[in-house]
Amino acid sequence: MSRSLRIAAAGIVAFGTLYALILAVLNAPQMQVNLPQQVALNLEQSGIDHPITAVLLNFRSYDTLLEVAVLLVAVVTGLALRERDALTAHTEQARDPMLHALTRRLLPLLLITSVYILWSGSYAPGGAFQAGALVAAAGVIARLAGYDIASRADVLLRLGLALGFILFLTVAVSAMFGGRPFLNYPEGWAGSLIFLIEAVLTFSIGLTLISLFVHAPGDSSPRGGDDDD
Amino acid sequence: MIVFDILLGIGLILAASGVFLSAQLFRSVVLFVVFGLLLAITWTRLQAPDLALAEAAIGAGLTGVLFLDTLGTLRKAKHKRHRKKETHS
Amino acid sequence: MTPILLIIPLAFAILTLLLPRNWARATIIPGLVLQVGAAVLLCIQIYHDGPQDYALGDWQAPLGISLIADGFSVTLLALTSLVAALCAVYAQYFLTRYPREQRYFWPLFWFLLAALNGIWLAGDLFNLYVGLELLGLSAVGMVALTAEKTTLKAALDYLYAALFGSLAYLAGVALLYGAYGTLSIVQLSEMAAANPTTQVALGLMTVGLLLKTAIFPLHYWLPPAHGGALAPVSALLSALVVKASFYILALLWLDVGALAVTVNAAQAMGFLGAGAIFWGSWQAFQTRQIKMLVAYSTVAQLGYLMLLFPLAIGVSEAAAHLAWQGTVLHLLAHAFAKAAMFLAVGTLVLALGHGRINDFGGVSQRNPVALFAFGLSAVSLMGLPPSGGFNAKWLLLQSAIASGQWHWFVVMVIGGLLTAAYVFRVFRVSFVQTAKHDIQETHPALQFSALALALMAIGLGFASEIPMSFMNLTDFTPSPGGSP
Amino acid sequence: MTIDLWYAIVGSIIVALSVFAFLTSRHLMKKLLAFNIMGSGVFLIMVGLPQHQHGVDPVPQALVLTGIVVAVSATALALVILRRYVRAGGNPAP
Amino acid sequence: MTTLLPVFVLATSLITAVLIFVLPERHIRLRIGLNLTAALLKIVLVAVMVAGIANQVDYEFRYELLPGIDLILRADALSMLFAGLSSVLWLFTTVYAIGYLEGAPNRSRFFGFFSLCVASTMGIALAGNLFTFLIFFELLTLSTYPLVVHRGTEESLKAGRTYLQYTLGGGAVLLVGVALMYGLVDQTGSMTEFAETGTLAAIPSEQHFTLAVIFFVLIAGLGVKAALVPLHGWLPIAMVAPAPVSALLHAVAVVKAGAFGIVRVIYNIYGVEFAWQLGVLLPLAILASITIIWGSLRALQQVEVKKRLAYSTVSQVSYIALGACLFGPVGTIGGIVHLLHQGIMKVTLFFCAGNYAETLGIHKIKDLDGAGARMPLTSIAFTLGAFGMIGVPPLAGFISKWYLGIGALDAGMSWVIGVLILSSMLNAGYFLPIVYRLWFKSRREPWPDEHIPRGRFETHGLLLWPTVATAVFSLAAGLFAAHAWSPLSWSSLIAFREYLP
Repeated sequence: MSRSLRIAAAGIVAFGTLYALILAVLNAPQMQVNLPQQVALNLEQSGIDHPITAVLLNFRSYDTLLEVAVLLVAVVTGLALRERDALTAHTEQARDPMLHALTRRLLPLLLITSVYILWSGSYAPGGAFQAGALVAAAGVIARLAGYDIASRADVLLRLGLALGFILFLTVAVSAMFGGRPFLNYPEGWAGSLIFLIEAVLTFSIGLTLISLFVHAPGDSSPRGGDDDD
Repeated sequence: MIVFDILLGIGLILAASGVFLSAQLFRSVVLFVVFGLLLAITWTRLQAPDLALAEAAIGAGLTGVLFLDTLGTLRKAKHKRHRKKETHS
Repeated sequence: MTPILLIIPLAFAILTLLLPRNWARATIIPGLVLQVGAAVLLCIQIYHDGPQDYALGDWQAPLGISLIADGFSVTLLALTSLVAALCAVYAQYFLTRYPREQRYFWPLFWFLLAALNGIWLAGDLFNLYVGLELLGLSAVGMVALTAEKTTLKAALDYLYAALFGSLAYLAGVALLYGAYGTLSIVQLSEMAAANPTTQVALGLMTVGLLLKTAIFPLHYWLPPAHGGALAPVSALLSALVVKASFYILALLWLDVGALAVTVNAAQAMGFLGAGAIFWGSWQAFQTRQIKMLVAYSTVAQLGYLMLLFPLAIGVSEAAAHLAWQGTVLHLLAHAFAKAAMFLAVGTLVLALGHGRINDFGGVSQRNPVALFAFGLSAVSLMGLPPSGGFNAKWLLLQSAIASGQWHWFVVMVIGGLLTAAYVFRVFRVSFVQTAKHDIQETHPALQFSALALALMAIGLGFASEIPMSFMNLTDFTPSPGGSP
Repeated sequence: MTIDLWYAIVGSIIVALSVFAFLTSRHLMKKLLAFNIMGSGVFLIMVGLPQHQHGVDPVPQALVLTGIVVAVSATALALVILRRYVRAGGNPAP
Repeated sequence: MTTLLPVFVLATSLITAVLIFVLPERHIRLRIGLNLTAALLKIVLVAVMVAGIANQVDYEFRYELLPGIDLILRADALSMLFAGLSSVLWLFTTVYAIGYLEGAPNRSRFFGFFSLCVASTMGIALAGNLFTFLIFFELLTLSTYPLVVHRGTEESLKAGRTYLQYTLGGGAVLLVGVALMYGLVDQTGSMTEFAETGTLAAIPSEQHFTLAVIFFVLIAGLGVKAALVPLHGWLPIAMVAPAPVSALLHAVAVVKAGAFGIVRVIYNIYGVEFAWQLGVLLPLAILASITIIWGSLRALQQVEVKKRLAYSTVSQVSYIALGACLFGPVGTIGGIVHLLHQGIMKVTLFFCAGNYAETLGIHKIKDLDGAGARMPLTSIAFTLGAFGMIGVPPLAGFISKWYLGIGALDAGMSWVIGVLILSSMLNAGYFLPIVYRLWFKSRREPWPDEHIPRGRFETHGLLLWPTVATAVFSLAAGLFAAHAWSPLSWSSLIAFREYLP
């Protein structure tokens, strides 16, 4: 297809999308279900004060479980596509002494912030994903500064990646042994269990994002660990 | 504050267009990060601080870094290909 | 009972990820047995007690997420576990030549299974989105495993199509939530009315899902991905993964949005299907590589699924019922037959060391079982009796007659002949006696797992009663007609 | 018009723009950027449209949070494959 | 027992097929034993059922395949005629094939598909409704393709492609016809069962046009296999197959399946009386007559033995269709009995052609000079078959033609007599020169390619005895036509039951 034809076709599609979306947005009928109200009514029972965390880790925790699985799938594929013989260009300790020095001060700060965000998630904005992202940011900066983490000890790495998911799944399944439905939390334990899950998830998510960054193929990637255990 | 919202919305649209229209990938990525930051502000306007936090950390921050890092790899690969071509010719 | 089918694959995904290689291998068979057993138990339970609603975490539907196990979904669950089990047996022997890929194949395999089971059971539109993403990413991961240049490109194209498709789907979900305030499928199917928002939402979701199902003309990504992946991966993708997005599509058109879809739109879907049948068959007829032939065959066969919409929307209840039954049978028969075909072809390619159809001479002496499996699955694909494919085609033809839609009748009859045209290319060459190359022996398990799947496709011709009796337990009966 | 509806419309425009960009750009990275921005547009609609009707709604916000994480996983995966593809000699802008 | 007997008949060859596929190539004796045991067992089972049918026992097996649509295997008088023919000829052809393929590669595959082919033929014979018939009809296509391309040469692959184009196309047309029948006429599935007098007469007259259209769609589908002109193109080309395949394909399985289907549709679906009223029989009779003449004319032009026989088949099979179109019991008897007579005679002729080719390397008619002296038994068999085809009394072919002629007069279609006479003259025109060459010309140059030297017999015993046996059968069918168990008596029984109100 010639380029101008392609642009014309894309333009038509885009205008169609725009028209349809605007039409749909402006003509949305009056909602018949008021979900936020139901969230508010059940908030107390969920064991979490912050409604979004309650939705994420209690009301719709199944979504979150699968979402963590999505992260795991991404990182498993990332690990599978590591290059094992590409010797790293990363031989020098830290290319930039400035960065190195900065990192030493920034890292603890980032980690502390992430812990705070994680903890605040139970009553205010924040939670595992944001905290995990901060952990990842810390990891990425450390990596750029030349600290080599998450590239050795493959078993441990994989365990770390999966730890959050394992804990989540275990808690979810253990409910069934007590005769309660999958993904239910025991009475009165919801808050603390959710916090525990979030804490471990933060670690795993952070590690996942770091691994995806560190093990990405390319010149800057370190030597991959062995696939063999 | 309605003016601010209109400006913010237009800013979002402009940033997005910038990402697409820019000829250089590097500039696209930078504009993408800018777009993410604007979006983070938008989320606070929509009373979604969680999303603002997540967008800033993940959407703009982490994704941006991933893109930048990849850009570096692509450049190196390109150089290498060019060099190969030169030695061959 | 219901969530067991999610827990098993998720747990085994973790096990195979963490355990040392030999241990991980040892867990496969027990996992498959558990999985098939659980699926069968659930089938029996549904058969006795009727459709079930499972509120996850004890939160009822609009607030929480519920799993819905009805006749259709348990049929698909059983199909998934059967096909996956045989593909896994095959993969165990096939992957001995790919030690590196094997390490990561198994976790991805189990995640893929979890995603499929999750989609069949989902009772929530957003949950379907997450399921689709899990499915798409694990499928892409499996395609990319061999890390060759061509497969990586195929994986990228596949990934982009999958991502774009699920975003379009998500946009539809956003609109539907904005219009009705709920994500529960049960609630939405009661509320959704024919208004612009619903129709735009359905349109967006349909485009996204058509892209993910690789319906002509959005099929461009499928042949390289399915044709380039490892044989067991191709089998899983063609047999099961594309069906997931079709399942959601059927759910949207015939259940959630039944009141908002129009007969014209349904006819348009049928034309896409007809295009898929003709174009896919033509490409399969042209290609030189056997795996590409099978992949294009998938493109063509998916077209038949699209005929559900014109045959079931805006027609009499009897005709719609026939169309439904025919489509479900076709889905099942195609899943068995196509998995068998990819596995058989994988074995042949392994034995010959190449996939050029014209150099297939002599293969019938050294790999008769694999060739026979290919033949049996081809019988079902062509819609020749006795096979599941024939029964499906028969029901669809009867539905077309009952609603007087002769154009679809013609399309189906011609489609069968086109299938024969490309399938017999392979047979033709396989009767040539002289082999141009060395032909290696292959492990019997490779040949026989393909044969088992092919026999299932044939056997479905005699056991169509079983899926049909389950279909009668499905919650959503076809609506007698959309708005004009 | 509430600001929620305004942002939903902005989201629609952004989605349309990204569709255009996704279809026209040849570079695989640019397509990926378009995917991310399109996601953001969808998220804006997802939060804006219901909040326009009944005020702050934690459910779509939670959904969007999930969506953001899924998007970043997908992006990371795409970049990994892309980088490996380029390393194998592939052209990122076919 | 009465329900399962039809299944057993089918299973004897189906299970044999599976076992042969599983059996490794090198177990030759075991395979031969298996083949012969199964063939004999099948004859015994069929004989039991024939006796039962004569005593009005019902053999029926039903299995619901789809809601409202059953797989029915049922034995009635007509099906036993076809089943009896197939099972007897299977035995002879198997023996012949064992001799013919001695030492050839891929025998396991050959005999596997051979058995499958017979199983499909049995299924066609025993099919109790149109749907079941369709299933086995398609199965027959699939199981014969590997036999046609068995040799794997470029020529046979090409022939296989042509064969498929015709038969799969025909199958698709038949599918359309059957689907229309079920969808438009018969939603309950009871009218498409093969009832003894047909059940469609009860359909209101506004649907009669539809019925006529469906009739011709069905005939078009069946006509490909029955080699009705202009759908006969595959048959001469398929001659590249090994001789036993040609014998079985042409004498029994494929063409007869088509002819048998036409008989079924006319007698057991529409009912001959109703079909006559619809006015669909006359066009079919004309088409059959054209085929008879055209096939004979083309046979005259052929120089290869097998090709000439193939066109002869095109011509002869249409006698069956012609007989089915003649309204009246005598014509029916003529058509039905020819189903059997032509089968025995044509299989004899093909065996002979195979013997000449295998023993002396003769493919062309001109090389047959003096073969009668070298291979007397084969040549006698050939002569008997040829005279039978021409219709020389008291051979089997004469009986068929006699009844067809009387039937034509009964039905008031006296022009058919002219067709019969013309065709007989043409038959004589292409068979007599061969007979003349065999016996009255002497040989000067050596045989083209003598594989099997003269030993105790003129050729390999496994090739000779089946030939002699079928020749004796075709003689006996004519000589003892009045006997209670002769094909003629059996056909009279069928016709009697058909015309009984």
